[in-house]
Amino acid sequence: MTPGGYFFGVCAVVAVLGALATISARNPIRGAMGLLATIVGIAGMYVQLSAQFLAAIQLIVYAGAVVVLFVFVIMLLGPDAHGADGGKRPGSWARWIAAPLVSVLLLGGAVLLARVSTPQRFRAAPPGHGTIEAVGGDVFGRALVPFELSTALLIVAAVGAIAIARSRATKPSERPASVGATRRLFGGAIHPRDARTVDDEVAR
Amino acid sequence: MSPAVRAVFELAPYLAALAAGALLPRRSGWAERAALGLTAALALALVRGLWPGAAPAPAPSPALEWPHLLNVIVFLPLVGAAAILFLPRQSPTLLRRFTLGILVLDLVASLFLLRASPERGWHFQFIADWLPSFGIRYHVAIDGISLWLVLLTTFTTPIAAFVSFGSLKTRVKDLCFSFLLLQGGMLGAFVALDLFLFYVFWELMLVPMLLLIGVWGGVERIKAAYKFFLYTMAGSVLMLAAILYLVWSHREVAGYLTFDYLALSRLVLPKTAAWLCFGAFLLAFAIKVPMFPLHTWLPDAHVQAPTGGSILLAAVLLKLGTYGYLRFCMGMFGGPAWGAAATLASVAIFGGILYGALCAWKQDDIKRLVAYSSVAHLGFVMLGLFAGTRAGVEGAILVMINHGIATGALFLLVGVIYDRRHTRMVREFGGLARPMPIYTAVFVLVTMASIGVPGTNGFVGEFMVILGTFTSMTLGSNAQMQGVAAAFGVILAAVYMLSVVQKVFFGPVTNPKNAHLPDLSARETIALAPLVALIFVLGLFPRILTDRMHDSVDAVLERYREGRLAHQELPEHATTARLRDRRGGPLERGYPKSPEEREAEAAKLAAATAPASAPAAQGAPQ
Amino acid sequence: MSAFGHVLEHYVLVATLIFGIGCVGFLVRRNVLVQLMSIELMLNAVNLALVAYDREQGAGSTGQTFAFFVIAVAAAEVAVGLAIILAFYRLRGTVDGDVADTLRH
Amino acid sequence: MNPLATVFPPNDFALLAVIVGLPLVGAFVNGVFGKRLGKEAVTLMALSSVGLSFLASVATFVALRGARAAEQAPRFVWQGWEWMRVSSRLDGPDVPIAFDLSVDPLSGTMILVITGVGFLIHLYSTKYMEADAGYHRFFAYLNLFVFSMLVLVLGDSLPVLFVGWEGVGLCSYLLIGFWFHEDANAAAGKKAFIANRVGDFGLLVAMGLLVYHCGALDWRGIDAAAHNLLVPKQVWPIGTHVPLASLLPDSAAAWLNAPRYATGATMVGLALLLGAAGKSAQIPLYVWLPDAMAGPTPVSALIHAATMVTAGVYLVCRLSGVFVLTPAAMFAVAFVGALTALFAATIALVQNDIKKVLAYSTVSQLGFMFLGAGVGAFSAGFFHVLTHAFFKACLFLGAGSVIHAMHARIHGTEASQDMRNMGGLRKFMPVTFVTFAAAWAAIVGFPLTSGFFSKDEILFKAFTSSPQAPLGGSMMVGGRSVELFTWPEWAPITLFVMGVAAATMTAFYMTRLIVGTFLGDFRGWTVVPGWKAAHGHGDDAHDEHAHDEHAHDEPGHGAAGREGPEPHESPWQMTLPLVVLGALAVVAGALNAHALFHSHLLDTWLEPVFQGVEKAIVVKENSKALELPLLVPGLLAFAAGVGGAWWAYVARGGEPMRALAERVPGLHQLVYEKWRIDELYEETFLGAVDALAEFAVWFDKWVVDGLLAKLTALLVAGGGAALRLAQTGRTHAYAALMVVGMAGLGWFFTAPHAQAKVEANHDEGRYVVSAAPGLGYRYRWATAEDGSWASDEFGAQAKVELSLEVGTSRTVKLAVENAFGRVEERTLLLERPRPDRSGPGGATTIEINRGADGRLEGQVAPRPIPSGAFPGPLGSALRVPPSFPVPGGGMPAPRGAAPGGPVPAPGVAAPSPGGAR
Repeated sequence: MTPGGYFFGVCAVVAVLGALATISARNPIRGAMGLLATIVGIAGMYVQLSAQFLAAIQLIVYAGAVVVLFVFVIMLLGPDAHGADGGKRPGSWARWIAAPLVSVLLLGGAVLLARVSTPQRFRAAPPGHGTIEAVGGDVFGRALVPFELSTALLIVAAVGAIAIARSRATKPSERPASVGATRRLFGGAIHPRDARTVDDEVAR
Repeated sequence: MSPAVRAVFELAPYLAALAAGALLPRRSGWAERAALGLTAALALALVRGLWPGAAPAPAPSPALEWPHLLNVIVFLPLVGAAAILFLPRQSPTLLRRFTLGILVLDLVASLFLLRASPERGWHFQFIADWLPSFGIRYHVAIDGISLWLVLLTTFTTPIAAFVSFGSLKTRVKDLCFSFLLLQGGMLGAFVALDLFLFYVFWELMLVPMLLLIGVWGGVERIKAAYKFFLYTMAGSVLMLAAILYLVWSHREVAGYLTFDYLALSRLVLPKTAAWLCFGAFLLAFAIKVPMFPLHTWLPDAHVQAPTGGSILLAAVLLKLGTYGYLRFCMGMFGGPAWGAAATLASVAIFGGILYGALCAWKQDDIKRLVAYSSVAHLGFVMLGLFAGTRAGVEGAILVMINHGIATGALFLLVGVIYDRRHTRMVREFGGLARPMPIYTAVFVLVTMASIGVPGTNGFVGEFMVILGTFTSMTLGSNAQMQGVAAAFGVILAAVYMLSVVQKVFFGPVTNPKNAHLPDLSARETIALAPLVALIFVLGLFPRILTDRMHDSVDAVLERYREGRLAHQELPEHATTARLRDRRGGPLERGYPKSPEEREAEAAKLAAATAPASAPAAQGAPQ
Repeated sequence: MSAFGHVLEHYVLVATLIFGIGCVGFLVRRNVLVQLMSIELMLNAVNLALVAYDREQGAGSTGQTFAFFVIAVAAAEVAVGLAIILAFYRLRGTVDGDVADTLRH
Repeated sequence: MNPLATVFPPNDFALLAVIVGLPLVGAFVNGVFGKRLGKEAVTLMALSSVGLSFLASVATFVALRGARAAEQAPRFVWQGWEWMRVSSRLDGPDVPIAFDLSVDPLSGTMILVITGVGFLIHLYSTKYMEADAGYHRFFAYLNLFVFSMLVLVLGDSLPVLFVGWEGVGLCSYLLIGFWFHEDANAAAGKKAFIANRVGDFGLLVAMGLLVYHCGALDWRGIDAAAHNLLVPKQVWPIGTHVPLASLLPDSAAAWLNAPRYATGATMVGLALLLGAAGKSAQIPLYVWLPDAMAGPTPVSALIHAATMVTAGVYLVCRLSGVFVLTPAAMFAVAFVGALTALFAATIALVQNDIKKVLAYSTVSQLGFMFLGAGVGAFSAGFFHVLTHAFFKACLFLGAGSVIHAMHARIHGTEASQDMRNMGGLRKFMPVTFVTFAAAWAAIVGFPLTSGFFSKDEILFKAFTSSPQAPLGGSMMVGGRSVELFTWPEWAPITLFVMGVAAATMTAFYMTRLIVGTFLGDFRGWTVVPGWKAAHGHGDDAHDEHAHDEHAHDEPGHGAAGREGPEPHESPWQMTLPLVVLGALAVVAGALNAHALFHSHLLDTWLEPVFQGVEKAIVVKENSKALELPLLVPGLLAFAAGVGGAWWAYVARGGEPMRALAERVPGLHQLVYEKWRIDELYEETFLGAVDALAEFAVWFDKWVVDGLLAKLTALLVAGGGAALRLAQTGRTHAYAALMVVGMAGLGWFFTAPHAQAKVEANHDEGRYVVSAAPGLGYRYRWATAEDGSWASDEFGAQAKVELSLEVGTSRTVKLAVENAFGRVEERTLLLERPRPDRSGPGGATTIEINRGADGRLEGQVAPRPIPSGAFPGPLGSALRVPPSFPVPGGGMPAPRGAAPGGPVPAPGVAAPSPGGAR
């Protein structure tokens, strides 16, 4: 086994265990920590796949910002603010059908992959593949437009987050009363001006 | 004789008609007298103009027929409908005058259609590409048959509108809009020769009718409007599926997409496909006719519809079903139509004529009674079409037009007493002959037309249909039996009409409210006069209609026979559709060009005009 | 198994596994926060697959650019998601996903 | 040449249009402008129009005699306009139906009667209806009636006759229901119209059959094509056999299933009989005539005595050419006539209302006419029509003047017509009495009067002549001889006996009538000479309001209470017609007095109309000798009837009849209530139709509407409710559903799909079959002759090529295995058709034309169409192969060369063998 293999093994195990922890943890904080483990594991694999720039980005943006934000919100809501997960609720049938189905689906995909492709080693990566120059050139070269758009997206997301978090709840009763379409189409004089001209004999 | 004397001699009949019309109404009011006199003179002019024997109709070569006339007739009301939306809602009189103006203009324009020569072929034909990628073209034309149905529409709608303006006072703008849109939709459906265009107009008609019934109707108007809409929609959706299959098969066989009736009617589908498509078309038209099992929407729609809506629904909308069967079912599916003719004729007789009459007899609402009588009359029409003889088909078309006039007049008359008493229950009336003598006279006269007393127009059509059934080969061995059963319908017609006439008009005045009902008003008399005049004119001189119909009916019957032969010739297990040979001649004028032909033509055109620098003129209709 | 770690299929296999776990997590857990995290898991799994195939292709790094944008979008998505969860928590007092069924009426 | 012929040439005899036009103009003017013109103008208009029409008829009659004398065909025709065209059998030539009028000796006499008697009755009505508010309306209807009757008689074809036929029905509807404020009158009108309409149904069927068999509807055309009415057609059993016949004993079943044949002529004859019975009130459809007495009396006189009711006999005489071809129909006509004569006479014996007695007498006399026509003595039947018109009109008008007089004090319509309120009127109304007595003499058959001769003629002919089967009674039909109906021997004698019995009863009830009305003492009210209508009644203005029922108006004991003026004699306008008709009633016998004076005026006059018919009637050998002896039974009938009645009512004052009534009250009541035939009809026919209508309405509301509208609405609502359960509102549930969907999709991808394309080049016979690629697919082919697999495990070969000889075919098998190891197989049939030049059916239109580049092109390769087995939208039933076999098939490719189309279109499934045609 080559040293790369070992490294890949470790990262893979960390990532998978982290993912399992994320979804099975009772306490959301532990879930966030599981997420962090997965992200770090995947960052490791990036390095293995000679995608150094991405590994850095992954660690900085994902691990640094996203997981932190999660922890921040979890602490804001109080660590034990989990819903009553236990109780039987109508509609829970969906879960116990969907989950096995998903796993079967992915298993099928994996089997298909295994049967169809003939695995062979990576070829030698061209020099500078995955470095900041390559990816940067690509981002600011061909993918300039998506880049600008993503900046706009980020700004909108920020403003959106603020707007949602701050606004007061609207009471349901204020909703404008909607006149039934049938009543309006076939009902009496729909137009105020129309009522004025003639006696509204039909409007029963 | 000096020219002056000859002029006087020439004008004498019109002056006499004018005087008779003017003298007729007893009450004063010179406006009514003038109007009635004018109608009488106009009616006489129409009859003399159309008189078959008189001047031999000049056979205008196609060049003389202004190709855009049909576009004017169809799109004038549609454009008018659009224009109505911009007129102010508060001045109903302006709206009414504008609508009536457009409708009368349309009537005058449609009178020019009479210049078409009576021999077979498509007249006033106009073709323009609409969606070339799908082979859909704006292809309109008329022949002997659709000419009269267009005239029936343009003749009846102004009357219906004129009467409705008298009684419906709310939402006048929407009323005008609906009338104009309905007129445009109906005319378009009658003249369309491209199946897609036919389908568009077929659906367009439903919307204004839905409004007419839904907005100004009776108490349960919304339920009746929905029922009417859904019934027709269910049928037409099936028809659309059949159209698409036809177009697809045609493309498979001929290689190019076209929705044109001329091309698709050459298609001979394999056995099961032909029967299924025929079934789909038949269902769509049977709902519209309405034929026996699918007729229950008609009484509800009529009972809830306002007078104007009822007149149009009875006079024109039902005829689309029968016209559709004649043009599309018999035109495109000769084989299945021939095969199903005997059974369908029995359904038309026992389900339509006899069943309709029996139901009509027991109704206590006059409008429901007239609605069931429409089912009976249209049973005759369908019987005429199934009989497949020339007399049968011509009789069917005559019954279509005469039913339009007689039942239109009946609904108008029922509207008269509805406006006075706001009820249609027969038991509410009794002994109306005393307070309203003129109204009684007109009602009895129209009843005689509806029953089919010879001398009125009702008789001519039914007589030809019954004789057509007797000598029909399509109905095979039981033609005589069906002829006898159809003739029996004549008795039931007398039974239900006379029983309602007696309950409403004769006998002592039972209900005090009926004692002092005012007789016919000026508006109602003017609306009724042309219909009553036509009852007698068409009753005694049906040749006005049939002369221009002979050739076109022959053409349809020939195509029907060819379709049958081709269908029977097709080997049993054949799974491929085939195209019949093209016959050429006037009936194929305006046949859709396949793309190669079009390219070849464009190439030739370009070659011809290459030296001249002027841009290639847009070709005459492809 | 000398090529362990240097073969494309292994990476894709791991990515599938993580994606599966994320998907099951989203469907099974009722806690909205955990659902959001599961979505993050799925996104990361996709990124991994992208990068793995990019490595396989060798020339050009479109895969990685794509992954880069995915991360950017994921960040925006988390921000808005958490804001929604905050508002939802204030409105309903819980983070249980099943309470939010006003869509039904 | 007489002057008329010059003015009106025979083939364009416009005088007929004048005869018909005048009453129409009169009707229109009176109807529309009557109210404003006032009574005098209306009277003038009505009388002048019918009078001038009468003069024109006389002129026509003279012209006819002139033509007859000058050996020309006595037939004038006036061509109106072409009405419509009807198609004949087997898409034969069109049958034109035109509004043509024609007159010949038969209709010539009829128009004389119609306009003559019509004029007299118009004159009579001017006085009778004087006090009526609807005066102008009455004369409008009367004129319209005369117009319709003239059209009926003068029509040159059956449809024109039908116009008159229904026109007359319409006018009788309007006239019977003239006083429509009474519900009974309107109901009687409706009943008359519907009964006539049942008859019209018969006529319509007859016209249909005539068009089918003879392909013509005008008299000449029918006579010319009458021979093909003799084709017998199996009428019974309708289907192949009578259902449930097997339950009966086999002899009955055999009899039931035995095929029975009827000739076209019989069917037309029976339909015409139904029509005639409807109009002339014979057995099945006579019920409307007695109720029609609700109309004014002149109406009854004109319509229900003289003209309309004889239309049926006119129709039978006019179509005698058709009737003689079918002894069965003639037998029916004769027997219906005889039965009606007898049956109606029995009812007339006990009626008290004088108009009802006369009504049933009319039905009975019509029975005699039908009897005459039925046995083939058409001219005798027609002779009775003439004489009956005169004496029955006179009787009705006499009754009218009596009723008019009774209205002085008794206003109830029933009471004023009841015999028990009359009696002894001969003293007060001498003229009416004398004319009534003249008509009475004629109807009872007083020797030398017109009734005596005409009735006797019919009885004589009934005994001696009977129609004989045209083709000897049997015909070959499909190799089997079929016997047709022939007259039984017992027929003549029974008809004769029934006739004599009816004649006796006629004599009896007519004498009862005249005695009850005119002889004895007056029972109406105590006559006070110079009685002034002091209290309240005023002069009995005869408008319809004053029909209030006075307690003492009941019949029988009228005399006790009231006094009243002397019943006055009617004014001259009413008595003049009575005198004329009375005279005619007596004198008319001279026209055809066979027995005593051997004058055959009418026979010779009608000879051209019926000469074709004589030879079909067989006459007993010794008929010449029997002429005088057969007079005796007629005389005996007259004597017995009159003597009996005289004895019963005058000598014994009606005592024996009352005693008889007490002895059999049930029978008396039954006969008095017209054998309760109306109730029978009510229960059977009308009841059945009514029940059917009720069922139809229920069926329509609940079953048809129920199924189509309500049920579908229910289904849709139920479906909606069920689906609503799935909407839980929680995102999890939706996500779960989405996953289930994806799983389904996944399953689809795990299954392999063996699709294949064939590029067929029929000319060189090269076929390339290529399989559709798929993820991880591996293929296995079997192209060998014996169908064995080329290799036993799956390889990567996706395309295979083979070549075929002309006319041979090969099945190719393809198996596909995908990544999950699942396998799907597919077989394809490749066939190379023989290049087929002939192409069955129409030759393929292959135009040889010079293409753009000058090359000669015979055929055009069809456009390349994207192929691939297309499952077709409607499943396998409609599986249409994606492409079309290469030329040689019958597809007439659109004209014009397809410049350089690529490789001819590939095809998958084999084209149908032997070219696509």
